[in-house]
Amino acid sequence: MGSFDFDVIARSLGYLFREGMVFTLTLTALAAVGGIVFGTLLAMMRLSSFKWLSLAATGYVNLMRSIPLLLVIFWFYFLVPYIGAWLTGAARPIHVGAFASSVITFTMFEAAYYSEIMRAGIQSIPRGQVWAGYALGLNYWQTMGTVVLPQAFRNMIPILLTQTIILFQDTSLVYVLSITDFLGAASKVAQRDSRLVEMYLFAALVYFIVSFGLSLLVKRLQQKIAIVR
Amino acid sequence: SPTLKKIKDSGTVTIGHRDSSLPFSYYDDKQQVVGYAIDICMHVVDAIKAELKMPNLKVAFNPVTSATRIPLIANGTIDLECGSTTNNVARQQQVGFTNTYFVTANRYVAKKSSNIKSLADLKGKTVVSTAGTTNIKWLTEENAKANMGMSILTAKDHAEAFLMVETGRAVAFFMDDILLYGLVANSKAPGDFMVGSEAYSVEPYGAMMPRDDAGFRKVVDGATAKLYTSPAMAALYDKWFNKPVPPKGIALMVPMSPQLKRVLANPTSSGDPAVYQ
Amino acid sequence: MAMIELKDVSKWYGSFQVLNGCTTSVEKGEVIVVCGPSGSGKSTLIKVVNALEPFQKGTIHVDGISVSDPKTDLPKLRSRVGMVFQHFELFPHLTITENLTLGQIKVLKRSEEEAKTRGLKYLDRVGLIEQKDKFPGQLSGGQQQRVAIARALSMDPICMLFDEPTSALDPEMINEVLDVMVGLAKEGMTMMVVTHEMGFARKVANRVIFMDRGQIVEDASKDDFFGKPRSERAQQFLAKILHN
Amino acid sequence: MAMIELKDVSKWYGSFQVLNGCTTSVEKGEVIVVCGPSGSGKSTLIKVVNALEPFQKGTIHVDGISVSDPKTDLPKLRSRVGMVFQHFELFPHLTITENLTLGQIKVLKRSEEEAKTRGLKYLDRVGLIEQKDKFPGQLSGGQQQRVAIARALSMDPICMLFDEPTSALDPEMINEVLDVMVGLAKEGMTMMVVTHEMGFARKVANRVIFMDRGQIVEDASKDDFFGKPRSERAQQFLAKILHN
Amino acid sequence: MKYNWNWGILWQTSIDGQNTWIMMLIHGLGWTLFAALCAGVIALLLGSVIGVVRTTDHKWLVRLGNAYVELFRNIPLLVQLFLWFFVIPELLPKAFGSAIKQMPPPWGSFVPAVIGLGLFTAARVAEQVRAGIQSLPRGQRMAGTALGLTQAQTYRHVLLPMAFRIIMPPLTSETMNLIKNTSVALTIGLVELTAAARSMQEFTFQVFEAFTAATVIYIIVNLVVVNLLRWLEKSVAVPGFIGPAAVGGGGH
Ligand SMILES: Nc1ncnc2c1ncn2[C@@H]1O[C@H](COP(=O)(O)OP(=O)(O)OP(=O)(O)O)[C@@H](O)[C@H]1O
Ligand SMILES: Nc1ncnc2c1ncn2[C@@H]1O[C@H](COP(=O)(O)OP(=O)(O)OP(=O)(O)O)[C@@H](O)[C@H]1O
Ligand SMILES: [Mg+2]
Ligand SMILES: [Mg+2]
Repeated sequence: MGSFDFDVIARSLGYLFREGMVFTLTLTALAAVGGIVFGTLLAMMRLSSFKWLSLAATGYVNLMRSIPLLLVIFWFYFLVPYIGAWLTGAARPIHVGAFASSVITFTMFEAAYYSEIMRAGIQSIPRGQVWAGYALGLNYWQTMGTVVLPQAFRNMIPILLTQTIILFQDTSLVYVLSITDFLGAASKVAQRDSRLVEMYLFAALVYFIVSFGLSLLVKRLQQKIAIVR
Repeated sequence: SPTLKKIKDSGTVTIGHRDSSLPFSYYDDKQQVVGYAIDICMHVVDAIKAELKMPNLKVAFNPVTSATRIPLIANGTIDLECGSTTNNVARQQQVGFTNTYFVTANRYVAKKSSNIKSLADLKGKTVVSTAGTTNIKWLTEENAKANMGMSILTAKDHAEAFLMVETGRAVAFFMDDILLYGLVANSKAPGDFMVGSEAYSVEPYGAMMPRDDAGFRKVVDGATAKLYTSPAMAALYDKWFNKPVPPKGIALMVPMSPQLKRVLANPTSSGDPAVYQ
Repeated sequence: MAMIELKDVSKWYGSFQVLNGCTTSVEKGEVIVVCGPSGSGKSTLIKVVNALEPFQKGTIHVDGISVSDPKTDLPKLRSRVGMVFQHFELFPHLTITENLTLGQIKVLKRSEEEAKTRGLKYLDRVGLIEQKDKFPGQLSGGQQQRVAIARALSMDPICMLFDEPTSALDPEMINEVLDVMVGLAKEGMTMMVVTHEMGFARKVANRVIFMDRGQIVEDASKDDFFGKPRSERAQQFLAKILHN
Repeated sequence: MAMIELKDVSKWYGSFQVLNGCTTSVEKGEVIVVCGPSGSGKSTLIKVVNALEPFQKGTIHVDGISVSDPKTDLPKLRSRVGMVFQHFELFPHLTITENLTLGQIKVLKRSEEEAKTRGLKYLDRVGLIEQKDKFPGQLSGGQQQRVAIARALSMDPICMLFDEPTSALDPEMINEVLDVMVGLAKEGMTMMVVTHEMGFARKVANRVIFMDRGQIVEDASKDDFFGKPRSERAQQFLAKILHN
Repeated sequence: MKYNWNWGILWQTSIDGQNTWIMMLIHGLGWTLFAALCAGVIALLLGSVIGVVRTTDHKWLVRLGNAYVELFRNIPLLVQLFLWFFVIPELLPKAFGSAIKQMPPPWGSFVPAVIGLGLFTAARVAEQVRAGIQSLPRGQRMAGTALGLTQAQTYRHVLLPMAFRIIMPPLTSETMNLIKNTSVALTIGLVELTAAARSMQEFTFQVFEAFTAATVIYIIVNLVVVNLLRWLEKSVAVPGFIGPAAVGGGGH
């Protein structure tokens, strides 16, 4: 390899961050919020006493968890237009942009993982807390909303955030769709200019700094918000 | 024609493009989609505008990869794929191809220092090609047929395959020669590499479109045939193959081959290699 | 009309019978102590009264309303019955004041202000008014249990259920909780108390119920129970628990 | 020579002082009960004796051997001191027999057979020989604690340390454990016991140590302690814990 | 959809002229499983050591363990594999580096893939092992120590047997993740299941058949593996012991 040509990074810095990183971060944020909301619903379904609800949620979660993300991305990319058409009643597959498609894909995929975390979180709340809520006269939704979920969520914040860091790294796989996320941008420049090694080293560094920075933040937060027991 | 109707209803024609198939279809340094195939497709778009009498028809670009191009044509996301896709009979089971706009050949690139003069010198050596290409298919078959004993590596994309030669993991990289010229020209030391003189197979490139849509095919074939046989074609070829191209301003300096001259003069969308010999 | 009335209540977990034909009643103003060996079904008995657990046979009426009737508004019924748990079960993510007002606001639809006034009145009653802005985790066990009692009281319950309210406490703190409970009993609150604190039973109980293997084996006045328990099992139990 | 001797022992967790100049000694055959409010350092005191926690000041000698001397073979020393914990701490993945033999085989290098014979002897002594092939999770709390005592005994300890051995038990099971401990005391075992069971202290203790905020506030003979505790803190404590 | 379904393609001869496409996929599955197995062994051994080290009180060892975990879990696997394949051999002494590069296929991609996957997964296993040990009551370690066991003996006989039982469920999902993650190795040329499916679709253009077949195979493999591990979990379960519900970290 001999000489590295790091000039290629300087030349494409604007593109890498203004297009790539912005896309990656937006996708991560949207998919995390959507995934946690949908995941919490899935977790509640799994724990509900309606058998078919819990079976449906379990099936969904297990399916998502047994297919490689690469294949999931692929399937959603092609099927979302049809699902959209089916939902809206349109005659033709609706046109879904790459961005919308990846937000949907990651929301649906990560929801399976977030739901496992939220399920553990809900189950970690002592049964007595639920009883205490009911004993005060709260109904199911009130007990969930004011007693169980706030605690479950707070207990799980570190793990939810850790999962979000994984999501942040996973979004790099959208490059298979030739979408310009950070890694996609880096690999496009790298391929066009034949500077793969330099670009990948740089990408590794950037991912490490962002992920590690976030995980430090998680630790800080963990100490701050832990509920005194 | 369903495709024309769809374009008409949505007011948009969607073109699928590659992100780094230099000089056919790629992003320049301003992140605009450019290339030889793109220019040709823009002529097709003009023809569609005329056909539909929609001068304000919008053009949308949608990046594709080798894995996504077929399903995206099939589910109607893209109407026309303008890249470096080889036209062959097997692929025509799924999609249609327009008139061929380039004819390339399968060759290898190797380091000059490795002293490879012919295919025979590669006996027992490690070679590489890109996953899912017609080139690796030929290489696999040839290796078995001629009992060459080569170890064949599979790379994810052209740039990685070339990197394997650059770093000494493989001695030679088999690919469409036109892509090899581009890779060599863009490398850190273009002088270190040589492209073999022997050509092993012909690879006609054409734009992909939905299969069995005669109305649409008529418009597209008509537009390309008209362009290929017009004097503008020589200038278009020159622009991409003999003059400096973005992003780095390097000229490939590849004169038009006799086969291509013949094909452009008599446009064809055949998938039969014999037609191009 | 009895405040709490159980008739032939039976309950199964799967094939395991936890309650076996339990019949008893608690009159207004009565204090009943429930005791018995571990696993005998005491907690379950308390929970079915409050409809926190379903049961399969028999009837339970609280203030004349059937607990198992599908038409009964259970949240409303439960809001009228105060309940205190072994592990306090304060909501750790809410301050003491918020713990006291949550049920009043959400269930009784009181204004935040009114709920606060009432909650703090009871907090003062259990001697913890200075702790009102702390979180449960910042209080000792005995203090938490007193807050839990205040929380139940601030819903203006018609009766109170206690499930081993002192058994998770350090020995030093047991009395501060028992004192509050003795006070309540003396004021005439109807109470059903699962406890092993026989000192408490001696002091304020009207009747003692002894359970074994899901059955009410003994249901006697305090004096009868401590004087001459009829069943052998209850005698053994008392011997074990009172010795040393 | 005293069996256990503490001289001016102090210990800090960071800047928080848990033990503050503790001096006392336990003679061979003596039974010492340690009591005091929660957080006063009782468990810590027990743990430093067995070198389970380091300390920063003072000296501790067990059977004449310094605990803090870097040259001391701590595993060997610990193997000679039996220890019983509040939460039993049996090894849940091993059968009762394996729990009893693990230390003998790995530390004392006894043969499997010999270890088993001895272990089962002590298991019989605590009345649980039929349970030998069960796992800890299949026993009641009282049974588990008796196994824990048998495990400690089967190492032939020269003295035993107990850290609140009954406070995690159901009221019914407390006595089955205390009975075993009373038996040990009567046989002349040297014992240091953290407990709130004043009945036990009255029955077998030679001396009672009362701790508060890391200090040994009172170190008196049983009769002196129960008769007229000198410090006000100890009086309050006794009043709280003995009332009701 | 304008798509020409042709399931028969699975039974047609593939490019190598001998095997059918379905055999190619199964061949790919073989590499998937073999790579997952090798990487799994590395991950389990290394991850356990690092996880244990992080629960000791040797300060610098703990730091080293933490550094390892942070480094390997904060860079996308895709990028790590690339670095193992293209960059690391260049940084080694020349002779050694070229020896690695000259390895015949598929070993040339297999070895870096296994190393990369193994080290990446080791970081995640280390997290689980640490969490497992720390979820045990503190008294367990003390009880071992109080019996006179050395630190090593306490880990071997007291802490690890329980810790591993407790982390069986998260390790099961790590195993599933590992099997799926081998698909990322296609980027450095390992022709495992996903790569075989991609190659099939690129040669035949029967995209949906190829990916459906791969998806179904993955689901079956996961069902088998999960049930095997559940069975293992049950067969080592301690009677009467209800472990603390170990909270599974996420991950893929
Ligand atoms: N959710 C459940 N599923 C199955 N069995 C249960 C459940 N809850 C309780 N049990 C069983 O029902 C029996 C009675 O339980 P309960 O909690 O009412 O006993 P208790 O008298 O309160 O005992 P303790 O003094 O230990 O609190 C026990 O044997 C218990 O194991
Ligand atoms: N590892 C630790 N780090 C910091 N502080 C600790 C630690 N362990 C114990 N402490 C503190 O040291 C003090 C004494 O603890 P110790 O366990 O010895 O008390 P104790 O008298 O046994 O109390 P209890 O009756 O609650 O068991 C307490 O205030 C406790 O919070
Ligand atoms: Mg109970
Ligand atoms: Mg203690």
